[in-house]
Amino acid sequence: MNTAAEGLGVEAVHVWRGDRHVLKGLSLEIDPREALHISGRNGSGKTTLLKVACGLLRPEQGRVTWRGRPISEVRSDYQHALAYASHEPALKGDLTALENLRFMVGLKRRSSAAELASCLERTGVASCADLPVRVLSAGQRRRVAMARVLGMRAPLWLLDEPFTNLDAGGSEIFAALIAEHVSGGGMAVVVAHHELVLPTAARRLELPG
Amino acid sequence: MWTWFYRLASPPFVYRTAGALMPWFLAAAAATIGYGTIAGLAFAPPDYQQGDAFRIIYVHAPSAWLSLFAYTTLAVAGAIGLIWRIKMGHAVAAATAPIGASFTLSALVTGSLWGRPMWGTYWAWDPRLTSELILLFLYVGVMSLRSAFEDPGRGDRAAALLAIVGVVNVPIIHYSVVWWNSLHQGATVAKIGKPEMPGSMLWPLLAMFLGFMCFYGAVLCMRLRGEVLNRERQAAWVREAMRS
Amino acid sequence: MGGYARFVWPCFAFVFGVLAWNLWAAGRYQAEARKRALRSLAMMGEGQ
Amino acid sequence: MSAGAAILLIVGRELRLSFRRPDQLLQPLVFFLIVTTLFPLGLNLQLSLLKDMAPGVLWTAALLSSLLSLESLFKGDADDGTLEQLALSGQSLTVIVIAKTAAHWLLSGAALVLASPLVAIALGIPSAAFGTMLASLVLGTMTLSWLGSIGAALTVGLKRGNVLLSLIVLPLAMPLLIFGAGATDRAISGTSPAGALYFLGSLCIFTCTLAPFAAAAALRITLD
Repeated sequence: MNTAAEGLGVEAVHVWRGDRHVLKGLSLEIDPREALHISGRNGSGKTTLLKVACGLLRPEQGRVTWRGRPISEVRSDYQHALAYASHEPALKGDLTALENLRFMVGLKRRSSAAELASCLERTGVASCADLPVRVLSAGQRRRVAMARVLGMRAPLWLLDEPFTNLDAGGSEIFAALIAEHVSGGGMAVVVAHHELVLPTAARRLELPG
Repeated sequence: MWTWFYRLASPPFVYRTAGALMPWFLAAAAATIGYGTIAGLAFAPPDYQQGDAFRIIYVHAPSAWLSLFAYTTLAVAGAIGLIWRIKMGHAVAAATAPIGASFTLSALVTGSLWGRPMWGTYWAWDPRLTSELILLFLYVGVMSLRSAFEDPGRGDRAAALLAIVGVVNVPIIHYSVVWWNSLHQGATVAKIGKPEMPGSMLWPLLAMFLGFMCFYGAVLCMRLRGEVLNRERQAAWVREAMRS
Repeated sequence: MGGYARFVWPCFAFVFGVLAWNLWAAGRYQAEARKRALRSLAMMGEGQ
Repeated sequence: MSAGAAILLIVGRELRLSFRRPDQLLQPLVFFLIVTTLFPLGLNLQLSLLKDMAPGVLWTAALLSSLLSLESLFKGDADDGTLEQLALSGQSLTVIVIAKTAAHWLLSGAALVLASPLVAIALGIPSAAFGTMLASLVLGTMTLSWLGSIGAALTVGLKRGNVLLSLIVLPLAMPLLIFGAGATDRAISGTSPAGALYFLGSLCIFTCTLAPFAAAAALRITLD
């Protein structure tokens, strides 16, 4: 059992949702400078897999390791090392984009307003920095969520359908950001339906089901 | 040393054992409750104070005891299920809840019926009855929380946590009700305490306690088999079990 | 049986009613669980 | 980021969020006032008789209106997905629960305590008893927020969760009502309310030390 010494390891994970056996002994490994594109039909367990990987959902059998050690032992370090973008953009409608970022990133690391503003700029929503998120479109909210992932400076990215509601320009920006992150030594697990145009070679995992 | 503990956790073992024990529990319950009822009603002398009304104790005290015992079992089984992630713990907890609730209800009804000759009203907010009533609310809370979740596994874990929080609060609730009751009516209320009992009065009571416990064991075994099947429908051992 | 029989019999009747209900409900619960198990086994049987 | 700083950050966010929607702050308070006016109308007692009922009426209304606002403790964050982000923020769930419950108490419990003299006058409670009443309400609402955080965490994922929330929390809150109303009642009748207040204080400490861990465990159950 060579656990991924440097990155994320998911080992023989079984998960049941009520009577449905959603994940049947699934294993995967991610090392730095690697991107993994996970695809599969609806209900094949893509989101469940991500939730197990980031430690939100405890599998009935199997385990998840970070740098060789089970995440239950290194929970706080692991959480500081990951940025999870869930299916919903997970932003507070009544707060402005910048406030959302300052709050969520601030919980993990000290960051200046200028730095957060630059993250918004890189995802193309600098103009909405001071607007309450509820007035933004779904695509813009997706970009603010991506700015949060950037702001966290986490080596491991776990992105659930990051390209939904994005226009062509947005998809391009995101693909470039992921590529830049991975080539810079980071790791990315991306759940996406359609073809992922990633400059670097991305491993592919098709979930049965 | 731990083998017996892990054997307890294996569903087929629990299913078979529950099936085997049930008839014995039922037989023991029938015998002891039979003796207790006949002896309690016919042979035990009437109480010098309450006359024959005291005979209600033969069904009230065991019910009240069982309502509390079942809630404690509910919390302990839930804790085992939650902490060691043993599904059988949740199965036992789910099986115990309705039984305990039914005995809480019987303790309440017999208690208030007993109150009628003593206090002149069916409900005089006696501290024990009030605590019993709140215990019933706790049961209903745990049972409705368990069934409120689609995913049975999550319902079990949530109900187990509530049962643990509940069992910690039961003594607090009881003490505060007793304090509150003494505030208003003073301690002169004739207690439904167990008056000092000569042997002929006491033996039927002990028999009824034993009988109720055996009855609880029998019904728990029956419900537990149902709970185990519901949770293990996909397992292979169920195929053989169904054939028998 | 003294003057209070009016309360003793109803109590015993109620409690034995509760005992009977428990037995009946537990039996039905177990039978239903067996039915559900058999049905899902049959479904799983075709599935393989 | 240390736990203390994280708590301050989260409380700050909660306050900012609530002040962006002030109507949600006022609703439990108005409910509190309405419920206390129901009793005198229903009982049509003269003011003197009302005085004996006042502690129970005031406390029951406080309990119910605190319950009303408990449901939104985690629901808002769970619905828009931020609760998951909080759970992954590197801070333990217990710290997050402590911060959110403290913020909830500041926004609902404290406001209730400030409004209670108004209601006390309406119910004919003599001003001599105000001190005890306020003390009992502070301790009571705090304990209820901690107790309610467990119920809110257990029912966060459920659609019609708020009825179940009250069904779960109210039985556990009965000792609060007994000692809270008991303390005020004794203060009105001139006898010393110390006993009841001490017990209320110990209930408060007992709950606020254990409840966060139970609520964090409950969130872990309902979050996955």
